Amino acid sequence: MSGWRTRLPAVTGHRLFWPVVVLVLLVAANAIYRPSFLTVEIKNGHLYGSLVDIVRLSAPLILVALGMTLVIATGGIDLSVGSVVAVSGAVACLHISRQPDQNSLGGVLVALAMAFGVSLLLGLWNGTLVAVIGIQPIIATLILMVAGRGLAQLITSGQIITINSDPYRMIGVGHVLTLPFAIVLALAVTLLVAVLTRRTALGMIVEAVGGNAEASRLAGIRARRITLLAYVVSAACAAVAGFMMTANVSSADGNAAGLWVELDAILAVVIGGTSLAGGRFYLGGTIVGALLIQTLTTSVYAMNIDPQTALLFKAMVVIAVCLVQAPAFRAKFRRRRATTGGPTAPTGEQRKEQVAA
Amino acid sequence: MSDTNPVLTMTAISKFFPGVRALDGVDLRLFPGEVHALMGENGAGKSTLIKVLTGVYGHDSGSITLGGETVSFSGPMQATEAGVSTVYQEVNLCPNLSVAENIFIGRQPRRLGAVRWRDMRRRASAVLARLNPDLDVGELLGNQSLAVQQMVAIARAVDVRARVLILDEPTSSLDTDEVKQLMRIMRQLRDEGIAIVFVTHFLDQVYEIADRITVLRNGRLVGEYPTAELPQLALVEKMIGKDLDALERLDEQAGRDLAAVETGTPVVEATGLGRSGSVEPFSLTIHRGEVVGMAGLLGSGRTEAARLFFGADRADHGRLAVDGRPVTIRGPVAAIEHDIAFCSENRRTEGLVGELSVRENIILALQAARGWLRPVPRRRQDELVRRYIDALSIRPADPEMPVRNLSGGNQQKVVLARWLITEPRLLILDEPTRGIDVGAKAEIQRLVVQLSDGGMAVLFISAELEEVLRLSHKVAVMRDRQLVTELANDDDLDADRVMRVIAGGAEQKDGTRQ
Amino acid sequence: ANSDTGDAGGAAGDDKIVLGFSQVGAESGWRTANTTSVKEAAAEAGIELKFDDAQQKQENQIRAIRNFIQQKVDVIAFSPVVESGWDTVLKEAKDAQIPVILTDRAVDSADKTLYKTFLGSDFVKEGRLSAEWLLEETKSATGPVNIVELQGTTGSAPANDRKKGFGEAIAANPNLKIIASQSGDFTRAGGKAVMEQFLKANPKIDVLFAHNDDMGLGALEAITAAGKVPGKDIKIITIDAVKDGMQALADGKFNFIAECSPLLGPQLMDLAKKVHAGEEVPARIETEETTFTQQTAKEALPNRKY
Amino acid sequence: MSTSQLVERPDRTTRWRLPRRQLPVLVSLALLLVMYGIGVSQYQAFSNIQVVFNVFIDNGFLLVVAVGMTFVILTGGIDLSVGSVVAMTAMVSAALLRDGLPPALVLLIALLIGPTLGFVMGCVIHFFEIQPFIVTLAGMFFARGLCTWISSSSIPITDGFWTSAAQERIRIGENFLTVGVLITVAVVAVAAYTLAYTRLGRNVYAIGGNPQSALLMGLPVGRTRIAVYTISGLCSAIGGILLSFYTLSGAPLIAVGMELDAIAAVVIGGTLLTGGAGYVLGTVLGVLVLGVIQTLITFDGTLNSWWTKIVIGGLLFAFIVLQRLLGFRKKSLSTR
Ligand SMILES: Nc1ncnc2c1ncn2[C@@H]1O[C@H](COP(=O)(O)OP(=O)(O)OP(=O)(O)O)[C@@H](O)[C@H]1O
Ligand SMILES: Nc1ncnc2c1ncn2[C@@H]1O[C@H](COP(=O)(O)OP(=O)(O)OP(=O)(O)O)[C@@H](O)[C@H]1O
Ligand SMILES: [Mg+2]
Ligand SMILES: [Mg+2]
Repeated sequence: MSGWRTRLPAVTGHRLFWPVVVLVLLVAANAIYRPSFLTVEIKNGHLYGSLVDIVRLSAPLILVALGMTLVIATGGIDLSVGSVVAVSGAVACLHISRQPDQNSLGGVLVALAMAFGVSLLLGLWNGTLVAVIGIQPIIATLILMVAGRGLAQLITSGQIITINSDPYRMIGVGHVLTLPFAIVLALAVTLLVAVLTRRTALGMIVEAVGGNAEASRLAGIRARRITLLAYVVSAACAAVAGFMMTANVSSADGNAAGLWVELDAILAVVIGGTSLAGGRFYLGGTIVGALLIQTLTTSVYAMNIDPQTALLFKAMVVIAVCLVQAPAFRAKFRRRRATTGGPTAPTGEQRKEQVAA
Repeated sequence: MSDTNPVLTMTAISKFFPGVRALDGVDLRLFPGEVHALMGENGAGKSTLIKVLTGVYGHDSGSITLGGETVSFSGPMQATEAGVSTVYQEVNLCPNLSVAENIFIGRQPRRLGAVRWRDMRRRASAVLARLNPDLDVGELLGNQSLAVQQMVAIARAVDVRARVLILDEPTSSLDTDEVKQLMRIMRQLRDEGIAIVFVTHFLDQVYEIADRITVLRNGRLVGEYPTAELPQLALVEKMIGKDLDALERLDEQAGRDLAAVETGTPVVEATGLGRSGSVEPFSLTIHRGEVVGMAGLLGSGRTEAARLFFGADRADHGRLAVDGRPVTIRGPVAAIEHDIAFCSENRRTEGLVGELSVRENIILALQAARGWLRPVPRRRQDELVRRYIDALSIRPADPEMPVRNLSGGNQQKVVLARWLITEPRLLILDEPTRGIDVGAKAEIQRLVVQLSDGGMAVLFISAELEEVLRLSHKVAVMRDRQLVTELANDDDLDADRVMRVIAGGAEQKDGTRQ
Repeated sequence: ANSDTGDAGGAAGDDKIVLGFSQVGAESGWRTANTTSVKEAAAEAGIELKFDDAQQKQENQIRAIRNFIQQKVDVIAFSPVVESGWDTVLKEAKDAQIPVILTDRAVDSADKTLYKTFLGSDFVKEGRLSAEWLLEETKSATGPVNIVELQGTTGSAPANDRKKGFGEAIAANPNLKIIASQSGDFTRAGGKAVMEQFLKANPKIDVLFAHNDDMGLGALEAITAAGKVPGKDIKIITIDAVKDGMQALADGKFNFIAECSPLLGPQLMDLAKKVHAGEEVPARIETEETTFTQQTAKEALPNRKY
Repeated sequence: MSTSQLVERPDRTTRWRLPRRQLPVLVSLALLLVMYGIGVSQYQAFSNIQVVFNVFIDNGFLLVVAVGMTFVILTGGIDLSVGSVVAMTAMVSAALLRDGLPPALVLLIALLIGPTLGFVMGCVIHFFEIQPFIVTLAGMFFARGLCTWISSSSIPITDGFWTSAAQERIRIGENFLTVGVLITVAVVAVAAYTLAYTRLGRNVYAIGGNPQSALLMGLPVGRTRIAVYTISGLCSAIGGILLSFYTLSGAPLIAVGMELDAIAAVVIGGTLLTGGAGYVLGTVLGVLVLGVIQTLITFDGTLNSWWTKIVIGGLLFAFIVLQRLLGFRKKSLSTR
């Protein structure tokens, strides 16, 4: 009983409590609209259902947002991820489409390696502009956001390259052990990033750089190198997302692939509790954020919301998530509740103190 | 004095931060026309009390009356409007604005709603002239030294002519002359009937100017005393809650034996080291177990010289040898590889990562040196951190507390701890005792002695000459960004002589060693 | 030839005709084919082409037209991003005596003298043709026929018009009902994601009407993944007839495509020469277009150019 | 225990210093002139004054929006909603005019919606301490959603006042300007004055320099912060009106991505994204740079779609790197 009392605020006070609540509410709304929304069945030996779709479709967004989290943690931002998605997909598909046998695993692997390499170069480019030349991240990556899409279209000659390669399709729509491969891949990358940052000191070092770059430099951290690395990782994640997105439809569309994904990714990161000012980052939060955004998009389709008002719906949910998540909002809410009885919790002032610190 | 009504009373103020009871039933009375010193160790709650007063923080219980009316400010803006003018501990100004604007922002002279820039600059010059005569008020504040910034903050607060003026450690970066000017102005304001709250760790200054003293300890009120009735020793005992043997013992240690340490190859040897536009080429050797003090005026280039040793700025002249072997130090990473550590004077911008915890801040340099692939094992982290939290008595002793929530002095200790755990061979300390209470200051001084006895070489920079003289084996004197001389700290070296050298007296030639 | 020296409305034949062409962008394969067609035709016809890409922004397009006027090109042609808002700049062109030809999309100016002619497809008609085929197919159907619709980008002219044409035409048969309609943004990924949810929400879908081939192709994957047979269980009607779409039609996965041909180049060059020479041209010229069924697609496929 | 600190302070006038503050703006100006020069030397028609006028005519609304954005960025914030608010304003005007409301009333309503939305966003940002990026992103969705909700196709404007404002040409010799340009110039002038000569303007800089300090200095941080988002909303609304003059219609998909153009213009003009440093004049230059790049590409007339993008990216890159190398030799003071 007393355990309950003490644990409850710990749960509701958790950073991810409200995003998760909104996520659950969204799913519940869908379920009420159409009960079969929750059904998950095995069809042809694969998991099949709307929930599975949501997770599968959010896989690329999760990837992009993971990279974005690291970039944002260093105090930067990466607007070019959408273009990198397009370029990596275009390179891979172009190479595959030129193979005599598109189903050859070797050819696909070469294509993936090539596309991955190109993306790393793009990441390196961003990183160099930001960390070495010292251009403000938003502008530095805006350059590639514009030019990169041109590059993608140059690669595809403005056409949609359609391929017919089973190994490549696997990345987007394949299954392992009944699970969609995209989910498995996203999970693997997430684990990799989590291990790389949290099992080593990388995470703390990134947070230090984002929190105070000069102090980190004077503490012996190669701050520039870390910043550069973040952009490279971001591009790498975007590259894999690019494979997924193009494999999902077995075609590379230089114009549409990954369009506006940067906004969604940033949104996911921020919903997850990472501040755009840099510093502390939360990978788990980012994933919840990405799931939330994809659920939102899928809800529009699933509840057949009129496309004319879909954006209004999205705006409402985003505002709701942010409001309910904001400590200041909750503090106001709580204070009102506190005056009508119940013990006063001396929290909620945290934000104000940070301002004064 | 006490027959008039207090202009300000704070009664039974309590303030809780998550996990910390910063204030617990504290009272403060302030009468018009007095200077009231607020004293206490680092983390005693002085700054918090002030922030509660001006509405930066809300308080959990207690009440505040100003001029007889109960008030509760929602923020500094209201407090200012009600006549409470404040200089906060960490200089809080806008580095991107000019000096003049920093003084006048929010109350610029205007005509028809338009800011009159020329008028503002003229008046700013006039205000500043009382504190510091030669300063271009059109300059960006960010280009100015901490001392200048502190003076600007004071000028801003003083110019308002409020009913209550609060100065939270205004003198930590000022030199004697500037302190004198400030004291003069404080007296003048006091005579005009303004009530002044004065926080400082310099006891002399308290006894020079304060009429009454309120002492806090651990967030609790110890008492309120007229200055005349509280001898200095008693004050310190009230502040730290124990007697002062430790401090006394250190005093005896003045003057240290240079000959004893100056043997073998120096740990670090700079030959003609310099950086154009910042420090003239200079030569300096530091041996194992030696403490080299650096004296000089504010802005004389001590910090900049120290930064060259560490590669914080890159030297463009001269050579540096470690253990007799020439090395190139391109940046802090290289310096750390050669076991050099640097504690910056500016803890907020160059020292701490405010968001990270005390633990993370302490292990940061060690971790950086090991590379990110080899994290310091958690158990070892905890052990190291615990050891130094105890050794430096960092309060609160919670390693997971974000470092930005620590009081100023405790933050300084965290930076120090960061470098101590890397076990450097040369430790550069730039103003390590700034903003630190008496007890902690003595701890740090003792630590320096202890470390050097253990074989560490130390470059010690401080604005307090006594401190420099007490700790160093030799004193390097800087003037106008030149190292003018080195003085062996023997029996006939005293503060007066050093000051004459600094002032450019005749000592310069014959005083040089050898 | 130097465009700067050619004077406005000058006699034809003394120099190469300079044509300023402002394209919407390169947002689809269709658009790229259109661009290629214009470029090739210009080279063939000996017309100097000043090409500008507006990146889907009307602002850019207006700017481009202004700059064409500054450069004193002989003829201006453009595919307007949106229908409205062209009067001001077209007046400027008119004042500078530069004839204007619209391609692909119309403008809604009340003043029809601002441009010489409009060359392009009729989106409403495309929607209607699609519906007419469906009406024919479902003539004998007794029960209700459930249709789902994949719209183009919300607010875009092709999406609005195709929806309108289709919707109006199917009203003829009360059995035909659009049970869900959602925007798939003209992309394959969009089409697939929307179709996945359509399939889960509606157990019985008989017909899919997609505003372009790409969305149809995306939806195809979703249908297959749901274990249904495209073209049989669910009939698919699309618009455009790009190569991949035609292939799907020939393979029996699609059932009907209303063509929307991007190959406007030769016709455009023809017109440019005519208006430059001062000849009268009809105010509306429709692109030569057709429709395809599975059968005709098989025949046409080998010689499709795009 | 005594503290005898040191007397006297050395003469600091010898220190080497540069007028760093205006330098980025000057460098931008120089580079802009160079770019213009290249245009003139390459294309004969480029030297017409009308080309310069056209840059203003064609970018007026962007300039007004970017000026509003300058306020926001100077406080260290960001406003992603501007493009959508521009579209929404144009859309609402067109819809109301179509419904037969008198133009003056329409103008009033249209000019109120933007600032109101800005005000609300500012309040949310300030009182609930939510990051501006998110709040204004939601605002962006909201305003855009409203556009498509009003009408999914474009609405032409036929009102007499609007058409005359749109098509009125103010002759200057051979060349002409539009009413929109005059409004733009007025907005720029008012904004520059506000930032330089009013307390509000100076508070904007202070907050950008260090919000905590500004708070402790007793400045009205909240009020100012709300004000800048309101101002940005107002500028977007004016931009929307200008755009409706420019296109004589309201279209739901217009001005997509304009926020990025506006941010780019502000930053190219030398304003720090972290806030606290920058000028309206810089923003003007930034918009002109973008305009001249576009004009150069149109004049060239040989680039296809993707090369257009690549060349825009390349020119941006060249400009920013040059500006960076010439403008800030030292890392400019960071105020994080
Ligand atoms: N924002 C905050 N959150 C949590 N704890 C805080 C915060 N601010 C201060 N504290 C804690 O409150 C206590 C009092 O701090 P305060 O800054 O008032 O000390 P101080 O007397 O001014 O010390 P110093 O002389 O070092 O400046 C300290 O233990 C500090 O860690
Ligand atoms: N003439 C000057 N004009 C502007 N700023 C100056 C000038 N002289 C010094 N400063 C500033 O003062 C700072 C401190 O000076 P410096 O590091 O040379 O001296 P210091 O002896 O360490 O003084 P302090 O005790 O203030 O740290 C420098 O970093 C520099 O920014
Ligand atoms: Mg304090
Ligand atoms: Mg110093």
